[in-house]
Amino acid sequence: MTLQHPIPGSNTDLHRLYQEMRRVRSFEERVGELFVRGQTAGSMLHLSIGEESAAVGVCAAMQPQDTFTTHHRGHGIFLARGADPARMMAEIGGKEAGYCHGKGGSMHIADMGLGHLGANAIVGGGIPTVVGAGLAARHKKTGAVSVAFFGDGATGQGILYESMNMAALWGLPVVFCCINNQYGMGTRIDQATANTRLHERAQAFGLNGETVDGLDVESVAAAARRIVDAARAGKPGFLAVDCYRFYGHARKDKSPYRDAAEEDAGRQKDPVAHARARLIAAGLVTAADLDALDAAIDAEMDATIDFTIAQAEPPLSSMFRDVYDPSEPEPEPVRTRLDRVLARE
Amino acid sequence: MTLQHPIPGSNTDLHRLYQEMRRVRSFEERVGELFVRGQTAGSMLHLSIGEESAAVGVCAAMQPQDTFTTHHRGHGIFLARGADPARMMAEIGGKEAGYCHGKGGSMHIADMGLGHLGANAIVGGGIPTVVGAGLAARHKKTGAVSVAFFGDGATGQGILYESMNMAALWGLPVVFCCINNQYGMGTRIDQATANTRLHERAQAFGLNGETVDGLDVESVAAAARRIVDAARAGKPGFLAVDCYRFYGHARKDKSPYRDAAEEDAGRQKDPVAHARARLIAAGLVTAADLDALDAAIDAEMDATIDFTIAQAEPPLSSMFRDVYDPSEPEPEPVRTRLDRVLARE
Amino acid sequence: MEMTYRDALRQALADAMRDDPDVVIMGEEVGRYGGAYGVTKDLIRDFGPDRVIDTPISEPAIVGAAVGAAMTGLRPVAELMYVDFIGMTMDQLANQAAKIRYMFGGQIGVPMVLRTQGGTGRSAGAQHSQSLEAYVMHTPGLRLAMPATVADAYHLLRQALTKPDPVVFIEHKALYTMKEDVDLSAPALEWGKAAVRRTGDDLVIVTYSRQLHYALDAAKTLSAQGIEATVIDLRTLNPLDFETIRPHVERVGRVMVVSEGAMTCGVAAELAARITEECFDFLHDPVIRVAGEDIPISVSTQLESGSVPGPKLIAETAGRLFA
Amino acid sequence: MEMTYRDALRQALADAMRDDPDVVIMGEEVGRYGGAYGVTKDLIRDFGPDRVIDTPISEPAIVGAAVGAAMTGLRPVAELMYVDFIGMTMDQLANQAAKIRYMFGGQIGVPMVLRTQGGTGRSAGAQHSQSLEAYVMHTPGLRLAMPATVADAYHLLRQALTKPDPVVFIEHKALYTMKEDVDLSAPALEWGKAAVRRTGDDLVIVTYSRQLHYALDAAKTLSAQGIEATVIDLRTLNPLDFETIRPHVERVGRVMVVSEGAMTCGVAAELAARITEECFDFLHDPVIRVAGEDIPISVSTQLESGSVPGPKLIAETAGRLFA
Ligand SMILES: Cc1ncc(C[n+]2csc(CCOP(=O)(O)OP(=O)(O)O)c2C)c(N)n1
Ligand SMILES: Cc1ncc(C[n+]2csc(CCOP(=O)(O)OP(=O)(O)O)c2C)c(N)n1
Ligand SMILES: [Mg+2]
Ligand SMILES: [Mg+2]
Repeated sequence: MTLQHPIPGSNTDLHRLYQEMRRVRSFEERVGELFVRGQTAGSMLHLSIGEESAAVGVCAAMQPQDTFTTHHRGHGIFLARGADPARMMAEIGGKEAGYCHGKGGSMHIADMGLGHLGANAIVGGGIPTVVGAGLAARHKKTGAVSVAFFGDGATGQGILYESMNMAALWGLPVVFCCINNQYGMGTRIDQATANTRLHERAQAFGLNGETVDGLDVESVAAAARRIVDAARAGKPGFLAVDCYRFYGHARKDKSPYRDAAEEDAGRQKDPVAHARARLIAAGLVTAADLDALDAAIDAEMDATIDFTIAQAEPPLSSMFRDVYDPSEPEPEPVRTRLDRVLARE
Repeated sequence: MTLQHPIPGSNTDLHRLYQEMRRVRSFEERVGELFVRGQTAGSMLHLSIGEESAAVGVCAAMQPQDTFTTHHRGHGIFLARGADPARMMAEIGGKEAGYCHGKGGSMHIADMGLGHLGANAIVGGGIPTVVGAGLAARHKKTGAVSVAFFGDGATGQGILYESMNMAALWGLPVVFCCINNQYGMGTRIDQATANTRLHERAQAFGLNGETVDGLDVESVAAAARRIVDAARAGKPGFLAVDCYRFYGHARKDKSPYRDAAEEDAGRQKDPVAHARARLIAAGLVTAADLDALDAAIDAEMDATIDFTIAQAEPPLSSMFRDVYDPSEPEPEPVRTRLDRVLARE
Repeated sequence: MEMTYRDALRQALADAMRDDPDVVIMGEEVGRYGGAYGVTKDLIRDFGPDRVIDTPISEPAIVGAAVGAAMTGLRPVAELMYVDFIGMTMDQLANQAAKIRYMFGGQIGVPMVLRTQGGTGRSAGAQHSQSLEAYVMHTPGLRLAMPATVADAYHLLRQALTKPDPVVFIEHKALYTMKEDVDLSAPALEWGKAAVRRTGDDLVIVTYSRQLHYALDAAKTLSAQGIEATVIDLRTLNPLDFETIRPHVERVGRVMVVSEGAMTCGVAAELAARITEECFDFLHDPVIRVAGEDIPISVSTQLESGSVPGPKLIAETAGRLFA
Repeated sequence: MEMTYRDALRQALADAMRDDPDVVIMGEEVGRYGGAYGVTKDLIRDFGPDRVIDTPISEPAIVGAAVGAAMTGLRPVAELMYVDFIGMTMDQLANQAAKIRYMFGGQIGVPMVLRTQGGTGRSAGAQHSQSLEAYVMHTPGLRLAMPATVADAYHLLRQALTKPDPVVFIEHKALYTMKEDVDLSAPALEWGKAAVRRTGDDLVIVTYSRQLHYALDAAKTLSAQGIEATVIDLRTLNPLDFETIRPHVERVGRVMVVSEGAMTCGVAAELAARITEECFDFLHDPVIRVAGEDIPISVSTQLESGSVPGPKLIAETAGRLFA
């Protein structure tokens, strides 16, 4: 498994983290555009703009053998893990060339090669998966940690607590990473729970639990390393990354339930801009260097759109494929059944 | 709604609490006997011997308008709430004269008159019920608190955390009462969770949370009063009562997974014996007084067995009744359908 | 008056809430957001947050809390944003709501409505496009309504909100924007009665929800070919109104059942089995099942629409019965 | 060798664990307790707590963890103590396990087995006596095996543990103590093939699980009356082996399907619909459905046994077909 970081030139950790975050931002802007042009498959598209430090910071703490699941807002995580943005974009476009041959789309993207056990359209649906992956990793001594990424909204789902309890009981190499963008659709976290210090719940079940401010990707990476390393050593953990969902829940949602002042303040918490400013302030790079990097990234991401538009939809014949293993017969199409029934000798 | 305490003579609080606990103990001994004689309906019978202080202590803190649900081990709670032991015994015997006309049995006993919203054979199944009852109580301004009783094993169920979160978020008059008898079937609580201080979970969700030692029923009643009163005022709570399951999980289980030393120590934690000793030590009653009380209780409970054995099973004709409201047609029996199909003109 | 299916649902909720102070709505995004599909828009403004309750994302407890509320005097309308999430709630729905009256010997009922929506049409993928009514229809104790028209969206929901037993109410996501001219004050069809939406002598099509419209479309195509179909809209699947179906089947002798749900062990199977056993001697042909493929739904729009019946498949299949 | 159904299941688990180090068992009380019905007795002693994993009472996460384990190289056998608890797990089962291969474009399968048990017979009440196989059969992507015999208890479980896709394996609680003389080393019937347990020319009875034994009992009674039945045991409901059923139906022309599950929208409906549409011209009578009542199950033993088919109902109903 190779982690792809196609744009060379990382010279410091923060520089690399910036670059990764900038790629996520650029990708998300473009996928939103593709959606507006009606070129994505699926009526739902959830952008992770504003949450780049969670994706990049936590993935930076993971090792190649590690596995993970994501929620419905998982593009950034997968990219940070090294996904090919063209194949991602093609999947989101519902094209045969996509990671899942166009069957999954944005909310069901996966790639076993990179340890991506799947995005999920069920809030909380991918959380217990990592408990199983943790059991397997221990059983097979792979040294892998398995990380479940999910939103603050998923803290409403009981299966999170069942999963944390099991992980703690069995000392599994598992991490629960809550990307707290303050909202589940139109519901602010304090409208969904009486105690917003989410990590306290993990502690009550016997896990390591921390909350980190997502403004600073280096802090996120450092916290993630503590949590991930401890999990690898047998003490599972929970990490909440506080951030802000810059735009609507899905591409079309204009967030009428938030006021402008709140949104302005929220968007101040921009991990990409913050990293950029810090890089320049530290004198490691110039604004011009970063502009050039940004332009290269944008060009790479622009190309994914052209690629996707040029790709074909999956053929109708693929419809019955992969319901079961290829060694098994495909389900009988309704039309075939009807042909037989209507034929009657 | 009248709470029945048919044996008169309570002269102190502890005396009354003793009497109630002693009734539960006596009932449970007899229902176990009925089971052994093959006179109960249902292959499962779960006795609450050893847990009497939880049932009696918490019910003592409840008011007449309050409602509650119980788990599968709920005889003691219902009795402590004032149930008629004869109708209970008849229900457990699967008889028409029982609380649910013999359809529910031990694990599905209920009585709207006493606010018993139902026992449950699904571990955790009755927990969210109290959230709804809490909403209704607030909406209708009944002043009622709704209490969910469940075992330590139910702390494995995610729906508990979903329910506690809602209760805390909405400030509902709701109490979660965990009767921690240390075991879920053959699994000791520390084999089911890494952190056995269960009340910490409730606190992490923003509820009041306490653990109390079930040895002393007065402490249980006092803790319950704090938790229940606060819930009535809008701050929901969680109370764990530590006790020990004296016998097997179900009547036939001999608990081979526990050693004799552990069981001996566990059974030292006898809330009935403890209350008895305290009453006598305080000089309020003599052993002879209590012996007389015990004998009266045992006679009352003996009578429930004779009553139950003499009762009829529900008639076969009741089978289709109460699937839907009586104003609606009953489901068509398979035999009636077959009659029509086989008739064919 | 012209009105959308969505607006009719909202109107039904609003009218029920005005008439019965015990009606409360609870679910994810039903309040401030106005519902993922806009059905509950502005109800929180009109009835306040105590009656239009935004919940955390906790489907099992939402249904469970509705059960408790229904047992203690409220008439809750719990909302599942997608019927695809019913899997998390089947314990509360099937083991609690459906069985409480029976297990407790008739002491108490659970007069709640579980509103949700299903079906394909928005390329929402395998976990947001299913038609899972068969799970509900198979569960004794649960009533099941699936409105196909704007008038039924209104009336069935109003009626559901007077029923003594739990009603699962499944809307179709592709119908929300459908407009029809309706007079909501006109007398409603009785709860539990199927509607004969078209009468013809050659074929009976029994269906419900969005497939009604596909069947009516197909009936037009068939009519042009000289084949006249009777089209029956079940409206409620529990109760199932067999008495409306029977005379048409006996009269016509050829039947097709159409359901968007997966074919195997689905609603179409029940309808086919029931019609066959009740009317065997009147059937010229086996009851023809047209239903969803036994596969998950893709996001790809062409795979999505290919995996459920449409007007073309219905018309072609019917046509072949007469070839 | 004489052996119980329970022991055959245990043997299958033990043999599979010996042959495949990736097989692990996880569930409530499967280890120290040995399983609520004793199926996993002593396996923890023989294979250790890392392979026989006692879990907290967390059905959704048990199934979810099994999914994750199956995706990452283990072959988990998750246990649900009662099929009645499947309602809590339907999301992980139907939205995850069943759809992962498809949604992810064939990248990965979920080779897990979900062992559970169902049915009546222990007056365990409404929440511990159900036959819920229809939920599973209706869900594309899930295989479904329901052994009726001791040999099948062994072989179907062994085979399930080699399958690439998720298998729901439903035992019958009333069969655990059933003893049969079996030679487990004899070649097994192929996975997915139905077994013709008896052949006769007058009636075909299609059934599975415990109802097989009731059907065979009834067949004896009928034989004494001069009616000879063919009895087919489906063994697996997905795949469904229609090719074994077809020639018998075509030969005999009279069919009864028997299922313990609730009749409406249940397995009997699917079987009746399928047989009718495939073999319509060969049927003298409609396919007769004998199935569970559409009601919850009572604890009262007489109400319990009255609510599901038994040998008497099967024999009487069949007899009337020939009256
Ligand atoms: C089980 C389930 N319930 C509800 C939904 C609808 N839904 C999709 S995303 C979402 C909000 C999730 O919020 P959060 O977990 O914070 O993730 P975010 O969207 O903020 O990234 C909801 C309610 C769903 N997809 N699955
Ligand atoms: C959802 C569910 N899972 C499993 C069971 C089987 N079961 C019945 S009681 C029990 C143990 C419960 O332990 P606890 O909650 O501590 O209650 P206790 O029996 O100790 O009173 C189990 C696993 C069940 N009835 N329901
Ligand atoms: Mg969020
Ligand atoms: Mg316990």
